[in-house]
Amino acid sequence: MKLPDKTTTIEAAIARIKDGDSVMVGGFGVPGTPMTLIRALVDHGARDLTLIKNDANEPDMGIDHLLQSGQVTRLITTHLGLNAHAIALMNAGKLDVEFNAQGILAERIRAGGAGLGAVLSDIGIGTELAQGKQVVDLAGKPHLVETALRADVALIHAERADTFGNLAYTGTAQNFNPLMAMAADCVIAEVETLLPLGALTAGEVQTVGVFVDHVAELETLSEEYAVVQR
Amino acid sequence: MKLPDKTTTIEAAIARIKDGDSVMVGGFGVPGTPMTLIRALVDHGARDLTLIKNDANEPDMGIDHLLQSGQVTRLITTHLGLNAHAIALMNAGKLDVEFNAQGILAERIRAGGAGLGAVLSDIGIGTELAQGKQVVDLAGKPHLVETALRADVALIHAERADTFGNLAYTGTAQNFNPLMAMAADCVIAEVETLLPLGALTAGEVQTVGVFVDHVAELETLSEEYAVVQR
Amino acid sequence: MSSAKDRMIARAAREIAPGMVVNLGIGLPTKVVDHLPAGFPVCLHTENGLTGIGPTLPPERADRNLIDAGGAYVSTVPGSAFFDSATSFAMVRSGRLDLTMLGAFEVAANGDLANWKIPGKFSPGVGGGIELAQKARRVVVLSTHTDRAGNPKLKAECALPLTAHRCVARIFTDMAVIDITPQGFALREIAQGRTLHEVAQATGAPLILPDAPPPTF
Amino acid sequence: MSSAKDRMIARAAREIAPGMVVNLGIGLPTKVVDHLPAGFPVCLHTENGLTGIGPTLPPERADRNLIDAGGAYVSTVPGSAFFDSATSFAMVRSGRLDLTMLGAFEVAANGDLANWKIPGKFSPGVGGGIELAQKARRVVVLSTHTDRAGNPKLKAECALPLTAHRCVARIFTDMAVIDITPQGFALREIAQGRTLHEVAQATGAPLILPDAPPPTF
Repeated sequence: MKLPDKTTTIEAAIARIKDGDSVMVGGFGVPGTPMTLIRALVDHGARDLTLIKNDANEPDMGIDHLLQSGQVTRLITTHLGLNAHAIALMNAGKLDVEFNAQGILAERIRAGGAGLGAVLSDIGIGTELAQGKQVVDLAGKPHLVETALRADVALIHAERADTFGNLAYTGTAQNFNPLMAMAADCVIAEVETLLPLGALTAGEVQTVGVFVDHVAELETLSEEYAVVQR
Repeated sequence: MKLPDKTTTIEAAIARIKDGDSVMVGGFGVPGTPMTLIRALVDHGARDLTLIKNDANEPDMGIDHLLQSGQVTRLITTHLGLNAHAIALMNAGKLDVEFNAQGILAERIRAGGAGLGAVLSDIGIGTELAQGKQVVDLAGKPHLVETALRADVALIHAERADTFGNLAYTGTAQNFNPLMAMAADCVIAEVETLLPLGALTAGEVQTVGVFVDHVAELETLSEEYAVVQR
Repeated sequence: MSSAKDRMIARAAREIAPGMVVNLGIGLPTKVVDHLPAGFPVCLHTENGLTGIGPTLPPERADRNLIDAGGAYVSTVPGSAFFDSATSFAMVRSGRLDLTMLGAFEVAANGDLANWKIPGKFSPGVGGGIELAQKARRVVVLSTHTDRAGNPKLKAECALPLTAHRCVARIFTDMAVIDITPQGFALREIAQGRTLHEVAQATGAPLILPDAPPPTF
Repeated sequence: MSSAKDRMIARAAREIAPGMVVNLGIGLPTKVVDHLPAGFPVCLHTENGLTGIGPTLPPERADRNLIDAGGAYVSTVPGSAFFDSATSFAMVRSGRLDLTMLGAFEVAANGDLANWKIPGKFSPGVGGGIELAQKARRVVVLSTHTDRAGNPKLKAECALPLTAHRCVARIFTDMAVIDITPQGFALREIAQGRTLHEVAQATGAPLILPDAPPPTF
């Protein structure tokens, strides 16, 4: 037996995305944001997208390109504080934004990836974020039903991968990537280094290849991946 | 700043367990079962324990010692198939056994470790395992409320650790260990090799030391850890 | 000539398509792996935390920390990965398992499966069985056609506690390959040396027979 | 003499006891770390996936993959660990965070905190704030005593959307250290050069004053 090969190119992978798709995008700030897949999605041009991402990056970086190109209708996120452009679009009614508590967004995505229907949590009870949510009593205490989130596509950035799609991350670039890599029907990973089977040891794997559909090695790392000069 | 030191001895750690405690025990078969902590708990003698463990090991191995010594009142588990002694105790009414679907037990423990109240799942709907469980409708489909599980104490086996309690596992010895290591008020890890701070790299850590209260290095690995001769 | 059981296992191995992620249940199903061609592109999953299962090893070459869910000492292949039990069943429940092969006490004509409990006689717990049966994209059963007493395992309805409802797609037995269809059991292939009448007699519910003589295995 | 703000931060640093796991919010709280003694036994957590935060690095020495939740380029210490966002908030929600220090727009006399939204003016999203405020074992606030217009930030009730109810235990300002008690705000320490009257005037709810002159910082 031999593990199947899932390698492809950035363009071939992104070509699978359709108008109206929901797309999860890894990253928290620059680390872990799949900058090259995002650029390819801009070039691809699919519209009416729902993005699910922790933050909106900064102006002229990461998913801000998709916001600027008008491809995004809806954004499910936790914080837009570093992207005034995203906030302006939201305030102008041109971008529908759903805010989640950060750890709850993580759990909703993980629940989707784990084939669960929802998690029950007391986070945000009595705040704006509880509005409209189903409430379930557990041992007399109210809990919010935080429904599982899945997407049509997940765009993932990893440091290393093998040809089966086993992934390993570095530093704080994990963030939402391992969770989103479980939670989409089509999981696409861009990777800095693609290794032959066996070069990533069984103990090093952080996202199991079973969850990953397509792996594409990056030819270069653009300036967007670099340390931000502020 | 320096990360706090949590090293102790097996006996000092086990001395914290009291009569009536709930105790999670890692392991699936031999791999990952904290054989030495279990033996110390037999010597310690705490009674009326609720154990939470995937399986009951095999006769004269692992938690079977605690069953034989009469210290266990209740066992929350998934499968006893390899331990006829455990099944006999259950059938004789001397051991209260609660069976869970394996992945649901894993999620219930993880939910406890993640500070969630429950997960909603459709696993086991229409089977015996659904009996007595609260049902919640999600988009018209019934889901079972699988409540979070926490314990007073978790007994963990890891291959390597540092003095802060960061843990790394090997092979199929992870199983329930990383989950239980999140889900108890007092988490005790026995480790094959204790390393100084920094010897386990930040990327190698599989259970973050923040979850772990006490780490004890094993002086020897008893025969119970060895390959089972059948 | 090989036994009907061996040929059943070899036939079941052909159910595995290139690129699949597959979980083989304890017992007969684990033997299926011996019938896959060398270099066949497949990923074998075991629920205790390993993808990419390599050959089973004798005790003297075994790694004490590397077993499958049945307790057999297994090995890795290039590209194997280790993970915890939550991640393992996340794969199963979220639909990443293309196929599982399970044993059975009873299979009903509507695909209901009972394979974990015989009240009063055998109740070791369900382990990972419910999730595999309920959530793998395709569930097939490997089983002798009848129990040791000669009673049919394929029945109109299951009498034993269910593992999962309407989950089984196909059954490989030592007598036949049988599909679950909206109309009930349908014979697709027959073991060498068996007659259609024999198979129908050993089946505890109506068996739809093909118009033409079925392929043999 | 150092500024009252600097002394507030230095005073807040003494709130950190040996062995604690601590999350320092964006802004003033992150500066607390500079006032911890070398070798002090503490574990700093940042919600984007790092325990064991080391010194902040200038761009030329920064690792592009190593930031804190505020986007500052940080470093590791021996024993640091990296993890994903679900694990990070599992720590927070399950009570493994001994202390968090947060900024505030408003704090109410019952401990209610508002620090994420000013309707119509500022609504970038709550990020990890709700979970930190609701679930850290101890929540303290670091804030100027009044806003830029001189209005009190400590109030009888919060007017802004809440981050969490009854979560704040203590407030460090440039004027005083104030505890939330069942009876409301209670002054514990006062900044050098300030009078009790000044602090009470700048506080938007009754302030319980000590019988004896309070310690200064």
